[in-house]
Amino acid sequence: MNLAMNSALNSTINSGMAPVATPWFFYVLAGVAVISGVLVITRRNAVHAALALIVTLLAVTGLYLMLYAPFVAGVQIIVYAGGIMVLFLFVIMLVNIDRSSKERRFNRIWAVGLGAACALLALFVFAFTKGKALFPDRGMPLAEGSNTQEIAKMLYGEAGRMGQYTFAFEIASLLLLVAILGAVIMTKKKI
Amino acid sequence: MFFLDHIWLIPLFPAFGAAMMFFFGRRLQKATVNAICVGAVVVAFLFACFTVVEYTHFAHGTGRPLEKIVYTWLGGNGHLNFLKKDGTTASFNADAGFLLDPLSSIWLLFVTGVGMLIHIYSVGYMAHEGGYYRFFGYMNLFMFSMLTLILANNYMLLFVGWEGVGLCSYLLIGFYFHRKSATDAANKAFIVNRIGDAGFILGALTLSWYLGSFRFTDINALAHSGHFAIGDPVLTIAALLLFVGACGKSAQLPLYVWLPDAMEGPTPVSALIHAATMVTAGVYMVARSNAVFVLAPTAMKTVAIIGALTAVFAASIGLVQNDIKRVLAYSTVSQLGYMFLALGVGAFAAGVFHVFTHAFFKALLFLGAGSVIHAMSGEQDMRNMGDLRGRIPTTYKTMLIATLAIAGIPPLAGFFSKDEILWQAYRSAYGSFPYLWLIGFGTALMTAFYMARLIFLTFYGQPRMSHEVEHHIHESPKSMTGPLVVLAIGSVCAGWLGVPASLGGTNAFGKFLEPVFAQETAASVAPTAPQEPAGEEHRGLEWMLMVLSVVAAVVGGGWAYGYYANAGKGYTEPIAVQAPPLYTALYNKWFVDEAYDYAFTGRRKIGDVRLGAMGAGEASSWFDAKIIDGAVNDVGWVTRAVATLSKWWDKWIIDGPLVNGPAILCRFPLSPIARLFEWGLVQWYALVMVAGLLGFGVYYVWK
Amino acid sequence: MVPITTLHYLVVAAALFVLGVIGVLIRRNVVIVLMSIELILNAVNLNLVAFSRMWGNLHGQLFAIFIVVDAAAEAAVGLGILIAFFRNKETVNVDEIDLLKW
Amino acid sequence: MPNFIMSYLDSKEALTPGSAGSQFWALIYVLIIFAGVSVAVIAMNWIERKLLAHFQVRLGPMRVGPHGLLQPIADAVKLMIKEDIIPAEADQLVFWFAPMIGLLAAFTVYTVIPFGPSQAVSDMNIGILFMLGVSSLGVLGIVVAGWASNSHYPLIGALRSSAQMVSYEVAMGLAVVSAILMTSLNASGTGTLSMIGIVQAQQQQGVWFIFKFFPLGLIAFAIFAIAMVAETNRAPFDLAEAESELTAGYHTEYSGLRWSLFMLAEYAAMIAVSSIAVTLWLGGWMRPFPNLLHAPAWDFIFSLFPGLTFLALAAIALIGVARMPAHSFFRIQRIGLAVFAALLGFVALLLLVIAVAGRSADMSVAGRFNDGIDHVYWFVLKVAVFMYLFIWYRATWPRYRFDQLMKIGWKVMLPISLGVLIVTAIVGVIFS
Repeated sequence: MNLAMNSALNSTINSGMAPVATPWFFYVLAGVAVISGVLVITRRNAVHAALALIVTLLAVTGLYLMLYAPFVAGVQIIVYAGGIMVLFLFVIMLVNIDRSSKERRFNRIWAVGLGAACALLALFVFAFTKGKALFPDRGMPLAEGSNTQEIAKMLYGEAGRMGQYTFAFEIASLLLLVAILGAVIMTKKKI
Repeated sequence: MFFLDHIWLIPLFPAFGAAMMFFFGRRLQKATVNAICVGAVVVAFLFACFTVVEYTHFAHGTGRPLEKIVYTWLGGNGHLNFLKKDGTTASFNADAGFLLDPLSSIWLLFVTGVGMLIHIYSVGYMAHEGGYYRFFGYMNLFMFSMLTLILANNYMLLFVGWEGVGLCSYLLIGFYFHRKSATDAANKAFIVNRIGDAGFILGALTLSWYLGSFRFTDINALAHSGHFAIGDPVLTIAALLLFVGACGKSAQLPLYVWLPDAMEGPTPVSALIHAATMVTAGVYMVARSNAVFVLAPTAMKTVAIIGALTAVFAASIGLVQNDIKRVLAYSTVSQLGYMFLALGVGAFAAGVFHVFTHAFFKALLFLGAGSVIHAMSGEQDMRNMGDLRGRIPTTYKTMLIATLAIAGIPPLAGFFSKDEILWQAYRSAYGSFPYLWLIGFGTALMTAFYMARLIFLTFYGQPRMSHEVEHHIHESPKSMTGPLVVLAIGSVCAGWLGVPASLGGTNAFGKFLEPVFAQETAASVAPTAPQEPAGEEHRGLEWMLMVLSVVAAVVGGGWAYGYYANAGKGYTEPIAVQAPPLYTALYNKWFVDEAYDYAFTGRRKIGDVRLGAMGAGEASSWFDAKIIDGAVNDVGWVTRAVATLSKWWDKWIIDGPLVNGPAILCRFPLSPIARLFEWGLVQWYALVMVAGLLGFGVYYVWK
Repeated sequence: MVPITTLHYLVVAAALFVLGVIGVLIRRNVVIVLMSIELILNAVNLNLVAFSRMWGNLHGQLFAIFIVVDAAAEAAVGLGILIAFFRNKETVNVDEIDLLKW
Repeated sequence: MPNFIMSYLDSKEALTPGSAGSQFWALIYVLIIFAGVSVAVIAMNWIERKLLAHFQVRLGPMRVGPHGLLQPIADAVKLMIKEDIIPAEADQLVFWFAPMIGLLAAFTVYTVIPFGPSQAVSDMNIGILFMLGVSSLGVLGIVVAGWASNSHYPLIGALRSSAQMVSYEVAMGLAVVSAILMTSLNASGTGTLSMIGIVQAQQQQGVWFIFKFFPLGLIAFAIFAIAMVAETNRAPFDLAEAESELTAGYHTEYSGLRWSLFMLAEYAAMIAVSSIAVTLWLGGWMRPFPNLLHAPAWDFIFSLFPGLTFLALAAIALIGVARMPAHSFFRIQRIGLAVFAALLGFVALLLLVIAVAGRSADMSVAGRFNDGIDHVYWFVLKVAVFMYLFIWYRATWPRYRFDQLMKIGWKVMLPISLGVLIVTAIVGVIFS
């Protein structure tokens, strides 16, 4: 991508209509996300881990907003922060937490697991450094104001035409139905 | 064309009423039940009237049928085909379709009309009974089924209505289900009808398999097309099977036994279902299939003979019965026999005409009988009645009219229809059957006798009832006498529609029906092309027969007058005096029920041996216990012996070197390797996955 | 200050992904293992949305939405299994769930 | 005056500061809204106590200030100087910030509430989604508070209340979706999630969505109106705080300022959900009959309403002064109430002056100010009706049992709202 186009894009994005998206925001959000991510996997208390995960999710939501994906951000807040995490907190409170908070945090193979994860990290680092040139400096412009409408058109189609993802959407609804039934059947003592 | 276009609404009105009763009936007031159920039938009647008026306008006297197909409710959509006789395939399809032609318009009119009157009558009659909404729900369901039956455009839909009326008949006969006799009668009716229904469905399927369609119009067209010779064996079989169905529904000779017992139901039911409408369904179906029957002379003959025999047989039983409704029931069977006689000799229009007139006076007789029973506080035995004519005058007068009508006194309705049948039997388009005429004539005589006996025992003579009952005698309410009067008018006038040419009439009724039945006479390529039977040259003969039958009616009535007009408390039956064995046979209905019990149901034994279905069950039970089970036990013993051997083999050979050997092999050299991958910690599996991920990543990055 | 490029987001996503993988691999508490899976899914979502921005179309965002749906279903079923399991075995530790039957 | 202040005021289009990119004015708006909501919550406290008292035929607070007008201030002071107790076994950190979560969630919602076409902090294109999402975060605060207290009553209360909120959120969301469906009944066929867009859609279609496809809109609104009571844990769905069963529910262990934060969050959430209802179904900032009575004269008459309202309030206060007993003991109170009446009268005068000055429909500053006051006035008036309803419910209805509550939520409200959604979709397709 050439530089002139980049600067043109830059000016349109920063011409006042765009949200306040400075690099500082990114660093703060990314830092919060990563640090609370670390807390998720290290906290002994599961409730603390869940709260840390919520913070991560909210930080990632902020990153979505910076990426001109407001609808995904909204879905993330509603589904993840408002739904899934409440479910997690519920379950944590239902299962016996006193015992597990006094036990070992990590399993027997923690060293091997950590090693494998570090190898994965090394692989990522290597891949990014090697392939840095592949990524353009700046993304293409995305219309933020009509984001929801565009997504709706791709999901449901428009003017009598089926959308590209309509079928996938229906399948997803079926998946959710199955998941609901499965969860209910597994959790209920007596059906 | 509104009414014709919406003809499918007619059955739906009563269906709506029935559905309302089904879902909400328990909570509704009687007035609401009346408004819904009676209202539904009244609306159906009005709708039917307008429809028929529109139809006559539509058909312009050509009688071309109006077919209205709403949707296909039973069909293979082209996947379920059958091979027709001409080699082409036809699709198995049954529509929810409606057919209106002169034949069904007549049925439509009198079914809704008489049904409406009987509904109104029931309001008074059932006023003090429990299960009020249930009764009206069943009645409306019956109306729905009956209307489906007569408006159907194919055999399958007709069968739906056919079964529906059977079900309603069952429900209504067993309406007083706390009485054992009522439930028994209901079961009897249902089971006997099943036999007929089996015949019907087999006949309908045979017909459609052979002709390739269920639709009446298609079948008629094919039958008229000349492809089929007269006496075609398949058509004969189909026609006979259909007639078996008609026998069941219309109470013909072998299968009539349910109808007298059906009098256990409430009287309006007897009037509506078991006299006026449902039992004529068989007549309707045979008339509807006339094109097929014409091609099967053997079947026609069978119909005629069965009809005639039924007529005289039932009439003879009716001579001595004491239960007022039972007399009427046998009378109904007898009159149905007349109708089949007419159909069998090819006088379809005459048969239909008799159905039409019979609906009026038989409904009237039953409703009158109901009124009498109402007045007598539930007493049905004529031996305990007498001298009621002054106390319930309206009932008396209307019943007298009906009696005259059924006995065949001119110019009342029965005279015209019955004499038409007798004349046709004597000299029809399809041949002359003097013996059948003779039987019919004898039946006419008996009819006059037993109807007059009924009237004299009930309304004349000395009062023979107890004092309490006598004290309570009162005329029925307006809602009951009103329909009686209307039906009486009908009984007087209905016959005038079909005054035969020989009496200077125009036989409008026959003319109206002519398109339905005349087509086949023109199309059938019979060498003996039928002529107009009532030609000028036969007029004298016809008049003579008429006079004869009137004389027979008068003589029969006169005899009854002589014996019963002054019957006191200890009156005697003339037949019992003169021929006691005959009286016993007649009184016990020729022992037909007992014979059936011996032969079919197995309820009675000969010695220790049961016959019939129960007998077969006992025999097969014995066979099962002794032969089959014995064989099973023997096989079991053999199996156990084999198992003992097999156990030894399993324990020492299979388990030893063959099973434990490989296990030992696995445990020592192989398991440590396998454990590297699967040792029970889920996260280890995840680690293996991550390792795979790493492998892929490395491969793609370094590629 | 360096402008934020797609690579920045990818790095954050990679970090979250690795953290999630660590959580899945070494934590004993099943609830936290499930949370770590959510972390992984979020990392993937972040990647998808970043690429969506990079290519200027919305397919990535749609994939992200579908993944969120799947995550919801997964969490519901996973936690359902967990509760059923806890009711029978009185434990939520992964390394105690090592029998094929009980 | 710095340029960045005036540029927003001078812009010809009516944009929210967020949409116009004016960070300064966005901050101003945030501050105004924060202060306004806080004052409203304090006022609600007094109004609720007075109203409940009158429902029960008693007087309510009468001592602190005339007719107890200063009672909320006294309460606030008391709560602030009370000892802040943290139970020894509690999870200190979580206990400490649990109230913040609730408060944050309740107040973040206000960024997208449209008090007028430009009287909102920002016009997000996912506005209603954002609102539902953020308000659903409030449940986290409750769960966490109950858990962190490490006590039985709070834990049970928290579980109950979060189960209740999660359950009713489903029906609520579906009801909202059926209103959003209605926004798409225009020529282009695209709806909107923006709060301002939803009100504008009602303006374009010329009908409040509560009356759209009668009675579909009404049913959806009723579902929402019930669900929002359950969402805010108010009577008759307040069994998470049922004092007869659970002492005080999830905030049993809280006291002082931290407890008052929960109260603040609850009342702020009440106002927020009422605002959603007003925005989605009751035409938001629009005055009654904007299409029917649209002549400039009518505009002027309706713009007098804010001033007249305050005038009426001042009159009521003056009557209160006159009805005070003539005893010297009441002198201070009489004077205080008279001053209050004068204050109200002054505000009324100010509003009337603005209404008269801004009656021409041009884009002068006075005109826009007048418009803004109008919009905010009607919006607040509608919300106030809901607030009154909340209190009325509390005074009137007995509390549900928990299984009944769940049964209503899942077996009654959810199917009805689904049905309404489906029927609305079908009807919408047929009529568009």
